[in-house]
Amino acid sequence: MQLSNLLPRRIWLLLGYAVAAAALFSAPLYLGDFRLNLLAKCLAFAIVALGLDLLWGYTGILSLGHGVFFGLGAYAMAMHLKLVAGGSRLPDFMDWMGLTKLPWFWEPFKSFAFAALMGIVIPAGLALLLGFFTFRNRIRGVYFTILTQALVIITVTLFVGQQAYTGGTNGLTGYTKLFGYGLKTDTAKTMVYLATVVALIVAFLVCRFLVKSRFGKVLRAIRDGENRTRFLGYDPSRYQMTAFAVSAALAGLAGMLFVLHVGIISPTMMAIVPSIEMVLLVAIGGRGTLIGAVIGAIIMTQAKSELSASYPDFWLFFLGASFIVVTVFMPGGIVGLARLLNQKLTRRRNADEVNLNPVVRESNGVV
Amino acid sequence: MKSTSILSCEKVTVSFDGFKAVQDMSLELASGELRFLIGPNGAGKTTMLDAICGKVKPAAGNVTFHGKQGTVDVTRRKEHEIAQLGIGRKFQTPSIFSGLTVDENLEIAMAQNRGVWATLRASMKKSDRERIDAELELIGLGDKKRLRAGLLSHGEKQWLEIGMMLLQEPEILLLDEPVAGMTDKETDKTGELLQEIVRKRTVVVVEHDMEFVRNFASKVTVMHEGKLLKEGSMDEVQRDDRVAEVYLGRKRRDFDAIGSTA
Amino acid sequence: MEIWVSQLFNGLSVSSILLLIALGLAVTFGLMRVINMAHGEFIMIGAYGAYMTQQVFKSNFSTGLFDAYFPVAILFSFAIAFAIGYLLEITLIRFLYGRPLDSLLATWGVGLMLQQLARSIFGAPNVAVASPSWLDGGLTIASGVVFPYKRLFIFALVALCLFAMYLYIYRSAAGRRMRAVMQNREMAACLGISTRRVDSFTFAIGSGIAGIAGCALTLIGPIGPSIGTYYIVDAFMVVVLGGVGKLIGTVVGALGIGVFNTLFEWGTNASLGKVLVFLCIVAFLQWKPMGMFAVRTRSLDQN
Amino acid sequence: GCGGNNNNNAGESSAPASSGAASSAPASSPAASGESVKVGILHSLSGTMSISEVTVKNSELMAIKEINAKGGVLGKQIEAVVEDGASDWPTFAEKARKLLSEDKVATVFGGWTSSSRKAMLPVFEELNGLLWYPVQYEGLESSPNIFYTGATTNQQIIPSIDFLLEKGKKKVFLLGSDYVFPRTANKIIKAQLAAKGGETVAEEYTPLGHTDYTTIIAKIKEAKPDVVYNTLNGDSNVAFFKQLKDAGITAADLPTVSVSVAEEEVKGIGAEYLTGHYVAWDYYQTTDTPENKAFVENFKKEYGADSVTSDPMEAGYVAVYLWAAAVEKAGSFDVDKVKAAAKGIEFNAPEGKVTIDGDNQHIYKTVRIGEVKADGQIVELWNSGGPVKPDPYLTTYDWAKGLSE
Amino acid sequence: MLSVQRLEAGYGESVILRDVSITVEPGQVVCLMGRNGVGKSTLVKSIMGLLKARKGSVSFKGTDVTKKAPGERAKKGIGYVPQGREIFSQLSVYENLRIGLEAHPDKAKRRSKEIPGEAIEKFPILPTFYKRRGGDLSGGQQQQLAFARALISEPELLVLDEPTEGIQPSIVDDIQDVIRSIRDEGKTAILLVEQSLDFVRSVGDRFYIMEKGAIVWEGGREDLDDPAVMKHLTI
Ligand SMILES: Nc1ncnc2c1ncn2[C@@H]1O[C@H](COP(=O)(O)OP(=O)(O)OP(=O)(O)O)[C@@H](O)[C@H]1O
Ligand SMILES: Nc1ncnc2c1ncn2[C@@H]1O[C@H](COP(=O)(O)OP(=O)(O)OP(=O)(O)O)[C@@H](O)[C@H]1O
Ligand SMILES: NC(N)=O
Ligand SMILES: [Mg+2]
Ligand SMILES: [Mg+2]
Repeated sequence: MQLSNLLPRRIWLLLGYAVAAAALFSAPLYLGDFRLNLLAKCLAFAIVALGLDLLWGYTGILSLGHGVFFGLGAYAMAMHLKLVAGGSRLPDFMDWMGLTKLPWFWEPFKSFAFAALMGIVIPAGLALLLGFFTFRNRIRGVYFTILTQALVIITVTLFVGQQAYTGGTNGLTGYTKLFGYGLKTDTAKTMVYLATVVALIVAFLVCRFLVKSRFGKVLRAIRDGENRTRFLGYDPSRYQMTAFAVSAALAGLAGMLFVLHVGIISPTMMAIVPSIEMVLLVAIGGRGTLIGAVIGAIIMTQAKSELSASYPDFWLFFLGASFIVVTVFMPGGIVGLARLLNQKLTRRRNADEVNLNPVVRESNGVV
Repeated sequence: MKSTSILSCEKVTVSFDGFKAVQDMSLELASGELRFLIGPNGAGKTTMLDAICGKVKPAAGNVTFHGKQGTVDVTRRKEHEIAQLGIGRKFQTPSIFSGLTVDENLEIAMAQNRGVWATLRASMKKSDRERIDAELELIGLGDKKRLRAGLLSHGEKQWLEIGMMLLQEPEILLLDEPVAGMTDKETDKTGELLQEIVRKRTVVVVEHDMEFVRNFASKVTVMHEGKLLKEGSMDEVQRDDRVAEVYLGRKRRDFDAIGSTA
Repeated sequence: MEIWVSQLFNGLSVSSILLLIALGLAVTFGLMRVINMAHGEFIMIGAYGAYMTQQVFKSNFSTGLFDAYFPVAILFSFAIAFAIGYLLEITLIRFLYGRPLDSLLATWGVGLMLQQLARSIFGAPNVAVASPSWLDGGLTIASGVVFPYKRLFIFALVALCLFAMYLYIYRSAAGRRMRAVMQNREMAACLGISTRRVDSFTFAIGSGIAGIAGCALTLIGPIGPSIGTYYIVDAFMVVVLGGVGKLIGTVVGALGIGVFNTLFEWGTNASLGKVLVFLCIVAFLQWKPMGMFAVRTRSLDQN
Repeated sequence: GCGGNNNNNAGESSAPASSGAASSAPASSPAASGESVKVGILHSLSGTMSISEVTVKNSELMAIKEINAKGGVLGKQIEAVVEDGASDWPTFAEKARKLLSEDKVATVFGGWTSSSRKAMLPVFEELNGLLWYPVQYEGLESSPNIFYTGATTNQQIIPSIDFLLEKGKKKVFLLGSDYVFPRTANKIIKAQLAAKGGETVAEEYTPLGHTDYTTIIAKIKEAKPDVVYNTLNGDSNVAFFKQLKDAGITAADLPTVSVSVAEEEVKGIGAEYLTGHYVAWDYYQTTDTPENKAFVENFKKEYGADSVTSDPMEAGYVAVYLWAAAVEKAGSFDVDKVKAAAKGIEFNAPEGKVTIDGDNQHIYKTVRIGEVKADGQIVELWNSGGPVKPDPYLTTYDWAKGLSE
Repeated sequence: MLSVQRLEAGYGESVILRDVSITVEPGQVVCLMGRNGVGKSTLVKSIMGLLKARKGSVSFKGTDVTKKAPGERAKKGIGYVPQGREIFSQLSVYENLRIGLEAHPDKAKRRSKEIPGEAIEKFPILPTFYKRRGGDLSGGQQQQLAFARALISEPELLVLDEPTEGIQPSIVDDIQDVIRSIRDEGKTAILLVEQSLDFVRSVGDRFYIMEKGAIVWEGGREDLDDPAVMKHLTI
């Protein structure tokens, strides 16, 4: 009975995924320049959201500093693009700041492969480093969250201050070519878009594998009771570091793609507000479900664009109100709502439903 | 009955901001022993278990474990290392992973390599599935295995935690009030289960249910105000005036004595 | 020598401001565990409250009376922030206890709306609040060392708020009820406490104190729709560094950040000073992972 | 309050999003369908920059309204499509792309920070759009797709330093927000001071949005400069000037020169904190021209009696008129034709006569040093006597060699 | 005193209690038994108002309290010792007890800084702990505190959910005495959830046994030897 119950559901789900993938792959055929660009941006954010969901939804670690990892990935790609655009000349902002020679750490970014690798390795490495100093010392919860905010402020301040090396507040912009092809041609844009779709699907599959594996179950166990897992013999800090690094790597990947679509990266993208907005994507979509993260990212990024275009003076009212409505009427985000409706319709009690409240207070008594 | 020592605690002292919850407490456990640890509320029983499994660090004293991996000074190890050495713990208030299903709770508790890499590649083998199913049967949660553990009743959580502990297959099981909230019959069943387990392992049980202690204990250690008060068979302990005074209550001793002869 | 005295004073002054902006958050976040991203906007409400009071005095009273506006403004700022906080709690926050992410999302939304509301009512540009003339000038300690009266006034105001909060939270029956509700809402209800009332009152108090902070900040800083965003991160830093849920922690956290910030800024520059302060926070938490005054519990995994 | 009327793009129907054409169609064939032509207005209406940019949006909308009242351009009514850049540079890029490729606007008026302009620039160059940028900036730029109607450095900063040196204020303390404009401006100032016998006593930057200036003020006291050259931006100015006064320092003791404080900012800080301090711009509300009288009057009528006008607002207003004039001259909305026609166009602006320099697409402007008065108005102390030719790369200054290589 | 009529309640989508009716007469000790997970605590929570009734009603002292909040029920005179202790871990033991006084009918007592002696003299250790935080106590000490906290408001109905869990035998005896003396005084009724047959036999007047969310057996003390009792309590 259980099987027959499960089977059609699986099939529906697979069908849904297939339709979604087809729609995404064929988007260049029916979307205009701006729309395609916007969608590509949404998809890049969806990748960050996936990583954040892995971290928050499944491991219970709230990072309000993912803008940094996103930005580091973006800067890695941007450095490459900037060097390619400049040809043999120094990037313009270095010129203004009086540099005469390309700084040594810029040199290797002339290679695309190196830049692409760094766009993932640097964020992941930084996450491992921060994770090492925090998780191992059992810094967690809000204390960890605050540290990620400190990370944001430190990074942004350094990027703004080191104008000669980073372009300061202006960031890096003005790219022209990739692999020798003009970035602004339609084919190039379509290719970059398709690359993003592929990246998103790969990221989704990776995350799915992670959360379905026993590793994923341990992550959720850590979320529910970090100390309890210790007494089962697990070392939570290693799991947390792994999740954090994977999540940061995904953010870096997203950043690289973002730069290709938007054509600029600046410290504003790493700052507090974008970092928080990245988390909100997950909340809107539904934490603890990967597809929720993707849906949340796409819907919210689109909604922001639409609302601000239609009501430039008042759109924040609508955006703010929609956050409130989501939390009050749709705990568990869009996906949570869908599940609730599904449950209401089928009157079925789903055993492995999302945990809406990872922090279920057991007891404040003695252990 | 000749057996080797598996755990020795020597003059363990645990203090919280100067308050000594456990003081100069020594405890020697023989391999394959079922030991009961009793004592008044606040005597330091839970704290003693905490010291053994690494939840608190003793201010003084040694805890040495003579397990499969040789002799180890437990106080120098981190919690997860101690658990990996083979010391398992059930806590006084049910401590399960409320967001995981009953099944998943058991799956991650099951004896296995606890590394990140290993869990990434782990798959549910047929033998694993059978073990878990058998355990589910034993703890009576078979039809709730797909339910989130946070939704279980108090007693069901206790059972689940016992199940997790058993699947973990530690060399020493530290059980803090395992039969609290169970019906009399369930208590008996648990006692029998424990006697089964000690054939292969060592068990320490903290319990206030004297009926249970009397039925299943061979050796009882009584703590009081952080110190050892008495150690011996249940009969010896029960006859001890100080134990009666601080713990059993006069009436209870008489009542129990009658109960045991009846 | 003089420079050290005045820098020490500046450090304490920065601390007092940090404390003022963090006090309200110590209630809504520290005690109630609502990740209150709208805290900055309650500060903004307080600031605009002062502006409105000033406008009323300007148009209705003689110049002689005008200086009296500030004490009125403090009360008004408190009242209006309190009222809006109360309203917010009964309409929204009450659904969010124990749901940290949702509280983050919803209060972020509230913050956006409040900012936009301010923009619609008062316009996007900054508005000016004239400080009362009795706060002009300063106490001259030595040549070149002046303690501005405004700063001294803020010290006094902070001390007063802190003392009142201490009495309320730790010494009054209402405060005891409040702490009980915050720790275990269900059980508190079962013991006869009207948790709804306590909840909304507590959130309103936290908001009201943010309002006072906003009013005080008009003395030294800008008043515009997005001023809340400048203070929110610092406020969270202070509360967390001190140890969530401990009033004393908030005090010491503010002192630490304020004094070190001033010190570093003097030695280097404003940007680097900030970076150094945050690096210190990172380092400090290595040593005390739960803040300066951690709330210890025996329970295995506290919420 | 400010009750700005927000003429939004009401006729969305005309925005084509047909599949084939959309991605490839360059914006050089803008939608001038039927009776109206669309133009984009892209400023930060939310976020920290909105305190400055909203008023520029307002003055641009007013110019559009005035032109429409007079019959529009080429007989077509101008329809403004307002977008919010949200104080976020990538959003500016995104919105610029939307305006050009989706709304197909004929031109865009927008931006405030240099960062936002730099973010939009590649988009305008890629899609061959037209941007009118209305704020003073640090120079060193000249994009074929941008017209700069604010001052470049030789129309604001350099003359103001000359003014100070002439007044004998040689020891200068440089204080700025930590971003590109102040840093570049200060680089120029340092070179100029070094060349002309002045002295930079210290250089300090604070993060954008910084609100505590006690330590900086202590440093100023220590450094004992003759003047503080202030390139702080936005809200930081409020905190700085309030705290400066609290520290017992008045304009008489130590004057400051600000280049990002205009009438609107004076209003937000409170005139009593600024009385006697200097500012450098190309326009003040008090500038005495007939055009300005009408401008100020209309603005107050439109946005309330207690609203004020300022240099960037005027530059935005002027931008709209210059574009309209260029379109009329070209007889077309085509970007390339408009650009070609714009060369040399003159306009009697509120600030006096301005002329578009065809080479760098900046405009000739009259430089004015002013002093803030107790009523919040700024009174001119000095002017350049006539419009100054824009020189964004400072090619005419010997001491600036090597600055802009 | 307390009358639960045809109650249906549950969590989320699932219905736990089906058609449950029980009554507690003044001065009576009513015991509720049943295996783990049958719904005893769920019933108790519904009586306290922590769970909404889907159907049926709860009335106390003749008034319908089905829609009343837990706080109001407490003020009407229901004292509660929950399963799992639920003491306020960051409050001192003294403060925990003061919170217990909140529902006391006598205003003077509510305000008084003194903790009434009668209520806690059965737990002699508690006064020595006044300054310590509730959360630092041992499990059994916390359980005693939870018990005292409920007694202190002199409720007319005491709802006890496995109140002796983790308490040392001598004090369990004392609690037995307390319950008996309360019964003898006849002022307070008690609804007791307990697993130990010995314990309930020695204090109870009326007995209910639950299974799968329904009452399956009820009777007086003399009926306890009924073999059905054993059947319902074993697996
Ligand atoms: N973290 C702590 N801080 C302060 N005191 C503590 C702490 N942990 C334990 N104690 C005290 O140490 C003593 C021993 O506590 P413990 O929990 O070990 O007792 P126990 O023997 O398990 O009692 P019970 O039978 O009631 O569970 C108690 O008085 C308790 O209050
Ligand atoms: N919060 C909850 N959400 C959903 N189901 C729950 C919840 N709490 C308990 N249940 C379910 O309700 C049923 C009855 O639980 P309850 O706690 O009332 O049992 P109980 O009779 O008190 O058992 P015990 O003796 O173990 O305390 C159990 O099957 C449990 O799984
Ligand atoms: N161009 C400016 N002021 O950033
Ligand atoms: Mg114990
Ligand atoms: Mg129960």
